[in-house]
Amino acid sequence: MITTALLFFPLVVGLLLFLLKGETVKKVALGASIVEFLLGVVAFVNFNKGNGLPQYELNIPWIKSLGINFHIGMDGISLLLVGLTTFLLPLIILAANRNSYKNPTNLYALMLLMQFGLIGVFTAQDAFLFYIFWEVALIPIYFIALLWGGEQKVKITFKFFIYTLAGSLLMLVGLIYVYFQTPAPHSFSLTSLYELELTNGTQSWLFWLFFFAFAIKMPVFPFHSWLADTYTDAPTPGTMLLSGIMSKMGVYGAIRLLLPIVPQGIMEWGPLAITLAIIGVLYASLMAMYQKDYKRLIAYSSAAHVGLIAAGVFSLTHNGMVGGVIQMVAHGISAFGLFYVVDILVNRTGSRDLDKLGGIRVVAPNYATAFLIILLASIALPLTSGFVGEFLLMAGIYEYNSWLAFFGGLTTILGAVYMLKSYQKAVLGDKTEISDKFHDLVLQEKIILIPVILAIFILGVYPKPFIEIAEPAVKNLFSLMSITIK
Amino acid sequence: MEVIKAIPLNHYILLSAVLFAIGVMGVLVRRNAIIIFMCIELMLNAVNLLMVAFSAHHGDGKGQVFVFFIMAVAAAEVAVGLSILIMIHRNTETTDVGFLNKLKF
Amino acid sequence: MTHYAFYFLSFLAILSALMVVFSKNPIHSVLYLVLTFFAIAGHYLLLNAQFLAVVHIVVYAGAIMVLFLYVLMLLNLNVDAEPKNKTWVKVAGVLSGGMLMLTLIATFSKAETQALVQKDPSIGVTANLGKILFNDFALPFEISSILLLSAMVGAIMLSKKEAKN
Amino acid sequence: MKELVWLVPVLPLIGFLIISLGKNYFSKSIAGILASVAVLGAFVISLGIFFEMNGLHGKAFTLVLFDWISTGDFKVNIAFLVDPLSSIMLLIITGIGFLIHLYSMGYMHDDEGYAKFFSYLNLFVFFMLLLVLGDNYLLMFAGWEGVGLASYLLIGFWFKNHSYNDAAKKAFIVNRIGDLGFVLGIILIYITFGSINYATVFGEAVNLTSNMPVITAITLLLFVGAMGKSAQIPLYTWLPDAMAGPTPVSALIHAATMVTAGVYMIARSNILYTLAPETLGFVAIIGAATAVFAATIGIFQNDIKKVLAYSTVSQLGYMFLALGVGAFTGGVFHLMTHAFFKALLFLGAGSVIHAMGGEQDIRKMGGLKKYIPITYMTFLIGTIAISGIPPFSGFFSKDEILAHAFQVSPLLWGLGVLGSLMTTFYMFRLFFLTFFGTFRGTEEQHHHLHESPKTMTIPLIVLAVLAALGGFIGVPHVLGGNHWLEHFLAPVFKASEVFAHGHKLSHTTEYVLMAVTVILTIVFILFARNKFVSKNYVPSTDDSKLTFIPKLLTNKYYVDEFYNTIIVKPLNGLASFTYKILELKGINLLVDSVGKLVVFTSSVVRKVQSGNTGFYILAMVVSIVVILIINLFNK
Amino acid sequence: MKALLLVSGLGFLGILSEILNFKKFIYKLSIVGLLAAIVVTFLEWDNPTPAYFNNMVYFDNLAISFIAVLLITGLLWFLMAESIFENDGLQSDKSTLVLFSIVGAVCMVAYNNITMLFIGIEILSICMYVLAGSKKESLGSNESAMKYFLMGAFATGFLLMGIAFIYGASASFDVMEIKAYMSNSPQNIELVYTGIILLAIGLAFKISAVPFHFWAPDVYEGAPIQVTALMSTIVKTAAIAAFYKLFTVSFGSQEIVWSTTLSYIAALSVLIGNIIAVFQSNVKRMLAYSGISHAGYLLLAILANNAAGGTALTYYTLAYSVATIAAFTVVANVASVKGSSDFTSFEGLGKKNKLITISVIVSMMSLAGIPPFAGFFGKYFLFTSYLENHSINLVIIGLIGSAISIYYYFRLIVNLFKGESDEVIPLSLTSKIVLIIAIILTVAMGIFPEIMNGGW
Repeated sequence: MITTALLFFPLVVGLLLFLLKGETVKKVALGASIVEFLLGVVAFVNFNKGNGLPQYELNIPWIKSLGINFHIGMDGISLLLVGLTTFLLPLIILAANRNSYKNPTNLYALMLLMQFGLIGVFTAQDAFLFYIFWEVALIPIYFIALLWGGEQKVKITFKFFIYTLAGSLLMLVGLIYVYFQTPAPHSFSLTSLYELELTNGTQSWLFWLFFFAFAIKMPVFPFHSWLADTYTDAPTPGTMLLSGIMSKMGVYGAIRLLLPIVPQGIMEWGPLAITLAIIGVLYASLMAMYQKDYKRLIAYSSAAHVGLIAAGVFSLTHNGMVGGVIQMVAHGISAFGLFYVVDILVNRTGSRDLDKLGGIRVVAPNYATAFLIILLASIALPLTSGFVGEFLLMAGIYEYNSWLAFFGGLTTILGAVYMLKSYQKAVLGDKTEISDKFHDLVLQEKIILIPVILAIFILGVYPKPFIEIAEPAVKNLFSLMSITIK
Repeated sequence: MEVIKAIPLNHYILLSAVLFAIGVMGVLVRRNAIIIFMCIELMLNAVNLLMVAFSAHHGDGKGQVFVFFIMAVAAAEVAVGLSILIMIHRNTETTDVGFLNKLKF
Repeated sequence: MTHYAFYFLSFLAILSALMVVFSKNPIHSVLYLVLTFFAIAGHYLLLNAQFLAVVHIVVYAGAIMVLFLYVLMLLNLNVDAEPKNKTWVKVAGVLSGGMLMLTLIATFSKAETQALVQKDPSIGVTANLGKILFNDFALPFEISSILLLSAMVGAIMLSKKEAKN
Repeated sequence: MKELVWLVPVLPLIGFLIISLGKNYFSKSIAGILASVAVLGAFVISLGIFFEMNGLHGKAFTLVLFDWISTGDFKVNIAFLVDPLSSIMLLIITGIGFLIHLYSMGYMHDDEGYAKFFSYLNLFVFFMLLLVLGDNYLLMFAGWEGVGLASYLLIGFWFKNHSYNDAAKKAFIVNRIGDLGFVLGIILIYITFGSINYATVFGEAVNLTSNMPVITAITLLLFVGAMGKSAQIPLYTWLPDAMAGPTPVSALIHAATMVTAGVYMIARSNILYTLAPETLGFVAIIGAATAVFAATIGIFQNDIKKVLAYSTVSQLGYMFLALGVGAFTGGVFHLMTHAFFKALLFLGAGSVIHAMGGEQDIRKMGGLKKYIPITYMTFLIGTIAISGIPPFSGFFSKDEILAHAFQVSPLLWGLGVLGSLMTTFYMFRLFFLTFFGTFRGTEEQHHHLHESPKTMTIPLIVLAVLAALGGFIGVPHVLGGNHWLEHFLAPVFKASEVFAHGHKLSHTTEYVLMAVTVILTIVFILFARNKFVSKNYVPSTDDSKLTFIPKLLTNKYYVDEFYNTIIVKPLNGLASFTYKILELKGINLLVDSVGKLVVFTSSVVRKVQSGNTGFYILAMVVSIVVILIINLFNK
Repeated sequence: MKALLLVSGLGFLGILSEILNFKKFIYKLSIVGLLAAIVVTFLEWDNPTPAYFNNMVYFDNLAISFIAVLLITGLLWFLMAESIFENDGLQSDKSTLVLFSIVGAVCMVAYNNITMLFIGIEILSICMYVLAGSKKESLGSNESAMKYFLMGAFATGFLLMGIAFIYGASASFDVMEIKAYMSNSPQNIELVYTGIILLAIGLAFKISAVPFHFWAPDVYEGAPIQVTALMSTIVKTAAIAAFYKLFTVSFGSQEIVWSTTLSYIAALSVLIGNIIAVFQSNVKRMLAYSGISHAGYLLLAILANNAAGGTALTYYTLAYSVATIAAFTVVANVASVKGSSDFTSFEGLGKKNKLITISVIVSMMSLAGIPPFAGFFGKYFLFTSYLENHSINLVIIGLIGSAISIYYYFRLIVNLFKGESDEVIPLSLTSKIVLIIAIILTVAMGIFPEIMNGGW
């Protein structure tokens, strides 16, 4: 029941928003997202932590003739990501408030629709439904990036859309194939797909069909070329949605579909996948080092982090998986935070160019502090949100292969290099012309940043509740995989 | 008329095939729309002949009835085709098919 | 005798068909086409389709070809004013037409070697045809009216001169 | 009292939170007092714990607060371990920390970031306490990185100056390099032992045999972490730069406490290291090399803080030498005495700088003895202590190290002595150049010269006392002492005793060694006095006149430049290559060209649609023929 | 059956209106009549005696669904095409022709005898030839009519040749009898083979599948926009329905004969249609090429050779028709203001024209096959029906085509948001109705894809 409410509430409000005009839109959108967050909290509180199976289920037939059900529900992993979505959206909406976007009605409506799609992806328990939501989530973000993007928006969003869609089409092929492998009457329900016993050869190529879709979405090297442009060019709310939540869809998809359906394929190709992920981590880190555009820098750093998550998940170790799930949440929060502080920067100074910024801490100490905290979370300082997940990920990867862990770990060094360098260039230093335009955080910005910072520390110091939620689901996942691994 | 026995059905098929192919050839080599129409008529007639031959072969009247419909269609087509031709001629003073190449790519 | 008739008519049909294609003057083409139609009508007669043969002459030679002639006259196309196709187009046309012919011939050369036997010589009789047409094929017959009607409406619509305003 | 151990880190944390969140709401002097009181409170509790621990004869005590990260078989608590080692570390951190807080109240009095400074100091103390109190490696690592952060913040305290920021950044990044090793080491411990709790790990380690590759790997990885944090070759370069921070910071973080975290960590993991003699050898070599190497650089430095910084690196090298030769107690002992005298020296240097109005170049000082007598006296004590003249504290600790080194290898001992002599030389060079001779600064500075306020001198005096007398807690048996410290720490190092082998030195040898060292030291002091006081030599400010070796040393062996050439520049080049060539010209182009290919194909293929009906029909006929032919053959 | 009669009657009324001078009402009359026909059609659902006139026509549920699709499309078309029934002496002619073409289409859908199929095709074709040329003074329209006619008639020749061969082999025109003949290992194998192939070619021409597609882009571009809309919806729906019935019912047992050929035709259609569409600058022409690619997708249903293919086809044709009509409605309205249907005409319209924007987004996404719009499910059903007993290769080509198609469909969407323009395109009431209905249908079909899956 609560899943249904969580799923459809943003849709309904989002559609209603199209009918509204003016200032009320912002208030309604914000109110709705807060209500949604409270729903998320309710789901969180009532969740049965001992159980790794989906809870709060709704299962009604949808397309009977093809064995497709409207089946939604949440296990621990879903719940955490849904929680992340509901947590971030009010903040994103609030963050968007300050910028005066033209046609705000549409923007807010699209954001809520985006939330609908994302929650759909995270709660779908039917593979077909999953695919539908997977695409549905793509549409609003495409339009957000297209309508409110920067100068190159048309080209960039186009590439983004086609690239990700091409990937998901491959996933569709894979899904249809496995659908036909289920015993008649065929079914798309995840449970029946999990029970499949596919031959090794089949799993071997099926792996790629799924992997491409998820690899592009995450993105994993070398499928990342859409990322930086899109992140940079999209309006900040869009970028936040993309990096904060949407980049998790790929990993989530891998966890939900790839691992349990083609475990043997992972056995075969996992080494390659994990190597690609690690290469991507280093590659993105290196590129981030070179960037002068702050948004682009964060975009690449985000890719590096997600790459590490992917590597952890593909390591098929308990720690890697749990770490991946926790890190998804943590990275979502810190990525949002980073893009937000940069947005403040751009908003006040009109520039994202690191060479032109500087001296901001002189006039805005609170801002600088908040920035630093979020930045530290992003480079995984212990006791902040980034550390718990990253350590578990590293542990998982190490269990898989120590060299990969070493190379993946280099990102913690490189991350510190580019993050601190950029922080120094943008925020530290003596007063400049740029900093004269700057003033310290205002109330609204504080309202956004305080929850983020609190979340960073809660996740860093007391991640137990979150781990407890994720763990049974992860265990369940492994048990599913061992059923299928012969 | 027992004598007709001597002619294999095959020959009818080949005859219509040849006539049909000649019609096709005509459509291909000529540029005058009217001649092309005529060649198409020729193709239809090849079909008619084949139909009648099969009809006779099967001892079944349906084939011949079908030929009636083909004739009706042919008549209708010719009427429409020629009126299109007239319309075009009125606008362009030509019946050259090669002239009609403004819509392309 | 019919034997010879068949081959003669076939020869005539093919020859005049070729002349339709290769005559330079459209009028000549029309006349050769009429000749072809007569040859085909002869075949119909050989196949015991007398009624059809008559209708064929009436419709094709009588109506359709007259219409062609009429349009030729109307548009004053009786002279050879057709622009020549490029040679390669002609060659290509002839070649592909020939290929089509060869393919069909190759397909059927071994197909039905048995002789054509008229199981029921009376099917071509008007009465029999009428029975089939108005029993089994009543609906197509009626629907044909729509075909002709729409052709009529269309022909009128296209060829009528607009009142210039 | 020990149940209150949680208060020890929490008090500074509270101090940090109150000051950082509320600094706009109360006057800045309150911030200083609050911070100092927080650390004082921690110190008082630490004292209580220490005495309790002393009474318990080393029985360890663990206070579990809550689950931190626990998933699957990986379980880590936020839990504090109180044992002799940590209790003594607590004392050093909170005690010296408090003195430095006190000192800072004077030193930083006029700084606009006064409150901020104290909040950072408190934050540092919190993390440092976390580091030593954690009952597992991960919590140690949390503190480890936390102190790195505090160090970053404090080095870059004057953030308007970009060279300071660079130094801060450098410190953090170099530390991160070490930290990667540390993290991997922790993970390997977890994989090997199934836990990263000290109790479990050490408990199981006792049953292992020596020389297992995995243990060697673990210890090496951990040592990489120590290299970074404790500024050993090759990761020492950040520490001299870290002097950019305010002087109390240098005293607290970059001399007394944080940089010794590596020593603490190895001492804590002594059992693992004992099991890996190869690593120990490596640690000893690195330590000795660092000790000598840094000392050579120290001889030619003219910045008062830089000299002390290199001396710190060098002294840290001693500590690692100690650990490497298995003298864990000696390492900790030296850690402690070094904390006293180096803090003293730094604070003294701070006092000098304070007096000189910010001037740090010793070539522009001279003759300060009469202007700032307290500083002079205390600085003298510190200098003597570091030089290892008995009975000052440095003598005992250094002697213990050298004795153990000799046990393992006379060569190591030789290196140790060489370093020690150089230390003596440059410390007295510093001392003489600063306090003797004539004043070489500007007139304005001359007018300004004044002794520091009480808040600054009291810590100096206290530390001077400690530096002078601190060595008596570890008087060796050979000198008739009973080495209280060794007994106190014995429970921590007990397990590794089992594996320690090697013969005890005879008393005669020890006496000889001591005598040789002390005599040589005094010779060097006299040499320095001769050169800098009698001959009044002042190093030239013109670097171009230097001959090869002094030039090399003045420029710190060009190590920074070397790293710049072989690491920083190639890395930046690689980044630029990755982005400009691989990404933009490679992957991006590849992906885009798929799209372009489609568009291009489209532009070509569409030409087929020529608009010519004849061609269309021809194409159709050809297609039909092809289809028919294919079917003809397919039948 | 009643719908067939009703629409024929409406057509006659059209002619009468010319004579009896009630031209003004014929437009509204046609709409009401079509509505009635839709109702009547649905009343015939689950017809216990589907065969009429000695098995000439057969109104089973599949046929009825297709007729419903045709009539709904026709109705929407009438609403969108209001402008061509204004200020023109030809409105009765046009309405007659359109209604008759629907009659032809219905014959093509409901035939049970190849005669009916042939006549239906011809009625539809002849009406289309004329309608394509109905903008008499426009050279484009002339050229379009001429090309369509020439090639259409030419293709009819092949179609007839095919029919003749099939008749020659089976001695029957009845779909069921041919089926019976085909399933009992037919003699005269050459006749059967060639007949089937030629029929396939003739019908492939009608649905404009590659390589028999050449007429489509030129004709679509030259014809009046409204007529293009009609051609790309009704003609395609009727032809593919006829194609499906003939090949799965009559020739279903001879799959081996036609499956390879049709597979290649389908694959080529998808690829070439999509690829050429990428480079188009005119929206009409782009939609023509997109129509070619959709012909390729539609062929999958025939290749599936099962009942699910039929179901999928009804769904797909409705989804496709509705989206296409919506697209053409927008194109027609924009072109009437801007004077051209080039992509550039659409620039900047996204700002002030909400309905147009939403329609374009929804229809293009539906055509591109992006969930949750109807087009996605259409494709999905086609693919699954095909995959039930075939390998995945063709589906992969289809998906590649889909990916390419996004490029040009989205180009239109993107164009709406390019540049700054405050221009407002006025929409007539009927256009608005069409667009709203189309949007609702497209979304509703996506959310409830089962609505088309009544059991038959």
